[in-house]
Amino acid sequence: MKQMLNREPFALAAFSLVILLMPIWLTPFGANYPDLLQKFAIFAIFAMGFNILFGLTGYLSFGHAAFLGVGSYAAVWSFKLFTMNVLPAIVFGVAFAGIFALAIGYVSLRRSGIYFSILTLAFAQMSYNLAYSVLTPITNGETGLQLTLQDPRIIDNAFSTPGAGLPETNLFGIDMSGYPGFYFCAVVLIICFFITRRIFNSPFGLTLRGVKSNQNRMGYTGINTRPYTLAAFVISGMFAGLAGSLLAVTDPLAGAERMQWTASGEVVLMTILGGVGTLVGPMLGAWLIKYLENIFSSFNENTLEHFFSFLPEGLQAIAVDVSSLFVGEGWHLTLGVLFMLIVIFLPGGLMEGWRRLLRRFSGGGGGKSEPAVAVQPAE
Amino acid sequence: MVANSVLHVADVHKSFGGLKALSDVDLNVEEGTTHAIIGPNGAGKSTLLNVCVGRIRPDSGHVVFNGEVLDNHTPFEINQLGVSRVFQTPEIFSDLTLLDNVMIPAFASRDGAFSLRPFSKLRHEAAIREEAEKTLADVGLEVMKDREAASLSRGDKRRLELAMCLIQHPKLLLLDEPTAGMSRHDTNRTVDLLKTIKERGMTKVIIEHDMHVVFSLADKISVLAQGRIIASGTPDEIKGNPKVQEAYLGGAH
Amino acid sequence: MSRLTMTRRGLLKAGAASGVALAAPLSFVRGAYAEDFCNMPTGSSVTLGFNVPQSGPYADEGADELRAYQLATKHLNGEGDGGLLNTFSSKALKGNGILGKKVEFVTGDTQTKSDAARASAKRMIEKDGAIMITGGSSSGVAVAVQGLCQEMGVIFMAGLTHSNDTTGKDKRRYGFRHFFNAYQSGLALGPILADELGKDRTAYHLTADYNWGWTQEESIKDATEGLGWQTANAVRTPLGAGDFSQYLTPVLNSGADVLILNHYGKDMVNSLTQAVQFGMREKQVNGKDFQIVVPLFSRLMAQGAGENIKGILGTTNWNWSLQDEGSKAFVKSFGQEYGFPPSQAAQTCYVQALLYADACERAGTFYPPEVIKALEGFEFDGMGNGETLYRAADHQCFKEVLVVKGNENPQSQFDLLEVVKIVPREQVTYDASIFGGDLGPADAKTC
Amino acid sequence: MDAIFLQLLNGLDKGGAYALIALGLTLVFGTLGVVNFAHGALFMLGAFCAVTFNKLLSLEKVVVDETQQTAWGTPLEVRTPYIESWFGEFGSFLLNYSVPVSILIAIPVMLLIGIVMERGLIKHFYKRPHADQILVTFGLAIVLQEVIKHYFGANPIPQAAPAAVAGSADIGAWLGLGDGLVYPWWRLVYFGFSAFVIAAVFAFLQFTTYGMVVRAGMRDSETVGLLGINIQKRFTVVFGIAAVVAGLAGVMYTPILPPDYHMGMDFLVLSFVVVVVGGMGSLPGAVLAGFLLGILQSFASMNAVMSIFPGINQIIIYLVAVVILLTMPRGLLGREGVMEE
Repeated sequence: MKQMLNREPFALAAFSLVILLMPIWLTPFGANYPDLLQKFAIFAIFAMGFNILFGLTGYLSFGHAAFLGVGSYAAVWSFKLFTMNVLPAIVFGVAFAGIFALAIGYVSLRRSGIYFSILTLAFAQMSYNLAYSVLTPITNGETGLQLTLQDPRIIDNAFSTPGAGLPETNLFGIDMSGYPGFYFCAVVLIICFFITRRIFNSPFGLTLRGVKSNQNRMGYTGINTRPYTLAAFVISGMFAGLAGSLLAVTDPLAGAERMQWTASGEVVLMTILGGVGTLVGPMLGAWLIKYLENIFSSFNENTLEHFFSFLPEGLQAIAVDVSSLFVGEGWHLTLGVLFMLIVIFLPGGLMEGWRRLLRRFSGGGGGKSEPAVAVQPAE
Repeated sequence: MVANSVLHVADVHKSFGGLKALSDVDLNVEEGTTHAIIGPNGAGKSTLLNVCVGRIRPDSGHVVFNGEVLDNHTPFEINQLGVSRVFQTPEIFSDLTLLDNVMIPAFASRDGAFSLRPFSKLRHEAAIREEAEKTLADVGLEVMKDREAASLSRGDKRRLELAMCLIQHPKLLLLDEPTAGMSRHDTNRTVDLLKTIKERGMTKVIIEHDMHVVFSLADKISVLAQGRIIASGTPDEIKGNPKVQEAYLGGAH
Repeated sequence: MSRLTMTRRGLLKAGAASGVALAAPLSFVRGAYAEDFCNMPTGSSVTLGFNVPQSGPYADEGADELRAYQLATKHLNGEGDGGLLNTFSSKALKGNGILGKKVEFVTGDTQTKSDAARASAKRMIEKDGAIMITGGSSSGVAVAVQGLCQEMGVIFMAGLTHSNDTTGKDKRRYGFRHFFNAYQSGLALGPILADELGKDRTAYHLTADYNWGWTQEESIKDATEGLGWQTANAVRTPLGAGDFSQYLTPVLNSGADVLILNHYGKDMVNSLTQAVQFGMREKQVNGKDFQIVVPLFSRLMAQGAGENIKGILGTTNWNWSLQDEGSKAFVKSFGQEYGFPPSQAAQTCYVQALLYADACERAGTFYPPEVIKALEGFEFDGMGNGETLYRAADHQCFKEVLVVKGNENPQSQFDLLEVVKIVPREQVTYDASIFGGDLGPADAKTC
Repeated sequence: MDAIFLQLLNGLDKGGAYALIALGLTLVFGTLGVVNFAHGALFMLGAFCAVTFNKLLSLEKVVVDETQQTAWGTPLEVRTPYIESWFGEFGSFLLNYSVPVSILIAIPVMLLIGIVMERGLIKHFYKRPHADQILVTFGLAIVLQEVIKHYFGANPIPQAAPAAVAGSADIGAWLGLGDGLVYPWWRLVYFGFSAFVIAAVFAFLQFTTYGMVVRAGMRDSETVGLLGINIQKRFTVVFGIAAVVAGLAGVMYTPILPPDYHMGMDFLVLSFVVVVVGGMGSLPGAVLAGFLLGILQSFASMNAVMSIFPGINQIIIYLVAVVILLTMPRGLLGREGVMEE
């Protein structure tokens, strides 16, 4: 039975179904609107790519947001200079992020452990600080890089005259805002999932896991770890660039905050929260954090009063008072409490919780069995 | 230098701070032989192996493997030339399964120090998996192939490490106390295994305290004391050497 | 085996559902074309989106903005004492909601980050059906959200944003700013500086190293150099530097006798506190008393600098101590609701909400192009800033600007600023063309 | 010349703050092997010890005067601090010296917070992966931050230095360096204070068995067990000391930087950079790196430097970190094998 579930087409079909049906199954959670769905898909790509580096090789990059930012800037520049078609933008985003990752990775990977983390952090913070200030001609600083009516857009303008307003990003005529934008991101996410799964289940992926497990042994086993880790770094940097360019595709603006350390820290937290080294864990972590950020922050007292309206008046007031600490301006508190609860009770993240559930339902016999999509076959 | 020498350690010096770990060490390991290095604790045996695999650079002197001078080689390059090593404390991939532990070195031998094929499928590597299972069977661990390596006993970890080396079919296998911490039964099995390998013609250097193991395996023995080789010869020559008895055997046994 | 069958059955079900899922959003999109415009209110209520910083350094300012919006909602719906509705020169609002529809609101957290602010605004537009977005506490956020609102065809009534760009090079047809800007600060402050400090002064600028800081530095420099002042130096400081000592010590021996802090928020609190510690208020240079100027003052933020703001000159959009009827009514209404006086951010946000509602009433529709027309060139009074014009050319409000000074003898913890002069509107009016930019089209959009 | 001298003072002052924060972080890092993302929050809690003490001292007696009204229509409230009505002169003296006096309160409070944190939470994470430690301490930092925000708001809260040291010292006159060379008294006090605390921590570790535990623990935590010392207890105390040092840094920094709930996060990244540049597992390294980065940051902000390299002041810390980590594999004074995995 496990063999059956492990089959690639099955995993891929199940995953695609879950992703494409998000507008339906997220309805009861109040998360079925295009922007959040897009964010779910995009940050899942970001976290999944980050996990290729952190989950497989154990190298903890604390500056991955820099590649996200570079991807966004490159994509917006592609919209400004060439065309509103999203494909060139994505190609530019991924390529620039890849080059950037190659340069930073080449230098940073000369150190390991915390020294590596701080090197990546330093490069990302330098990028952020410069993008916010002296690089304003390229990045438009605090305001963020936006489209303007004066942009050259040479390819588009060669074929048609620009309209009065700002043009929209498109895929050969299909506007990339709203639901089409989500489905586009979702398809990209499914492709990324496929790629990630292949990497996880390849000798290359196994070698990376060897690096995480015992880097010393790798040397005496005849493996040059540096190009392997660099390859993982660049691949995950390109995932980040892809996520960044998708952010620009669904909403053509690129701000410097995307490169700040808090953004790098966020993807680290997403990955750990979901489950380091698992295939879908980082995606779940990304969804949880984005959900809290967008939905919990939107509750105000009116919403709460409405929510608790089934209670008698006195109780309702108490319930509203207590819960208002955790929503609206207090959504960060929920985030913090949740981080602690999960790491205390579910070491190994959300995926660990899933595994425990599964074990309980299969009567404890399942042992180490994992859900279909998360399997890293040990064959 | 002897004609059929696989490993030649030539005049190697190494000191740490003021302490001379190796001085004037000269050693020839001939093809197809098992060469044991014995000596009291702190004699510099492990340092000698570390020099051979590129973990430590000698202060002076050279290590020559199959005619190639290893002065500026990194450990992975030396391994790619055909040198594998079992460590005193097992160096394995503790959070991977036994099968994975053995497959990684197999890929390293087949694909070289680096190969970027992130999309090839592990599932399609039937030949390598088969060989890995066979090698695990050789060391008697095949029933546990899907277990995590961290869960093994110390003796089993050593055997796993041995399997990781064997699957690479090294030209030269360096063994640092391969039976330490094993039960008598396991020790005998390991000795038998090493004998089988010997029949295949693999050259080995072995550091060992257990004289039973040494004398049942070695073709040649070198005795290291205080960083110097004080005697070299066949097991019988060494047994009869008074200098050795004084420095080592006499004191220890 | 049972699990497998279950999975298979689930799969079939899910398969059927997926067809529905793929179709649903499309039909949703198609349905949208039936509407006239994005989020046209169809029921008995209309939803406004209040997008304010609830976390991060401006959270307190955001909380005050939210209070003001809630008060505005009450007054629009005819509850409470009516606040500024009673003094507002336009009498279109009747206290029965907007166009007879009850006003409801949704809230969101901008986190003072462009991305988060846009995500929050999108949520209100896409999910909650907000017909107007308002609020915010920084220019970066205002410009980012304004751009979004232009694309989505939803009107944006900016909160606190002081950069020239908001109604300059980044102006948008759908964006409106009631708050004043850096250029107006310069125009208002210049003559007062000349009066109070003399014409023979040398200024040293410390400027937050990003767009807003630069526009303010430029505006103030232009104004002061026009008076005959010298500029000794203008130094850029990183945002959130915390300790400014390394930028302050060079001021002491630069020959400058005025320090101009183009900082806002925490940067302003820190640099001012530290400048005073370096003895700059007691210092004598060129035979004159050394002076510190903070061109953009906010009472809420000034609390963080404590005693250090005493006697420091700056400008502000509004202060609760004003004695016109509108201000008095608003302070009373707000104070009775919450127990303390409102901040300038609260006043701007309250007024913005009312102005939008009033424009809808006057236009007789929520259709954005008509509402925009109603707001463009609108002249009004009685909102606490004297006679005010919403200029059509750049959607900037032109009204009185307050030059203030840190109060030497505060009567209460809220009594931090003392109004030095109310600079009349004519003096802070400028030509819209100097900042360029393009408003873009007013076409309604579906969403 | 004067300018350079003043920048050196600025650098020492900054360096003192950096070193103090990094010192506690590296103690926990090196000895207990815990990546503590809540360390910045401890710094912030220290600062809020001072705020709370000051608030308590300035609690006011409120008399409602019905005859007068405020502008917003409520009766005027006349407020007088209790402390002055009760203790008179001494009361105002205490209020004036609230920042330095709150050190006395911050020490036990921070020690208690540190011990509770270690016993209640951190202790269970010694053997867990660094990733888990990051998540749990980051979560804790957010919770602490939000609690402070709930009670004190998001705005900075000013804390005045005692009047006696509020002004500037005429350093030029002391040293015969000419006029105009002044420096705030409080900053000199802060520098002296940080030097004193650093010295005290080093002395404590030098002359007690804790020092042995720390030094051994930084090399190899297993050998400490062989020393036959109750390590659990010592670890708790080490964590407590780290919390106290961070807290004291926070208390004394309040007159320079009006504290707000977010100040810990603002310093968090910087303190990690300082610790790592100093080298993992080295206390002197952290102190050295703190001063080095502080001084370089000050010099990089000089107009002469910025005119040659625009924007250098934005990135100097990170640039120095990169250069040092690339030329010295383990930072300035780091030991082999600590946190290199």
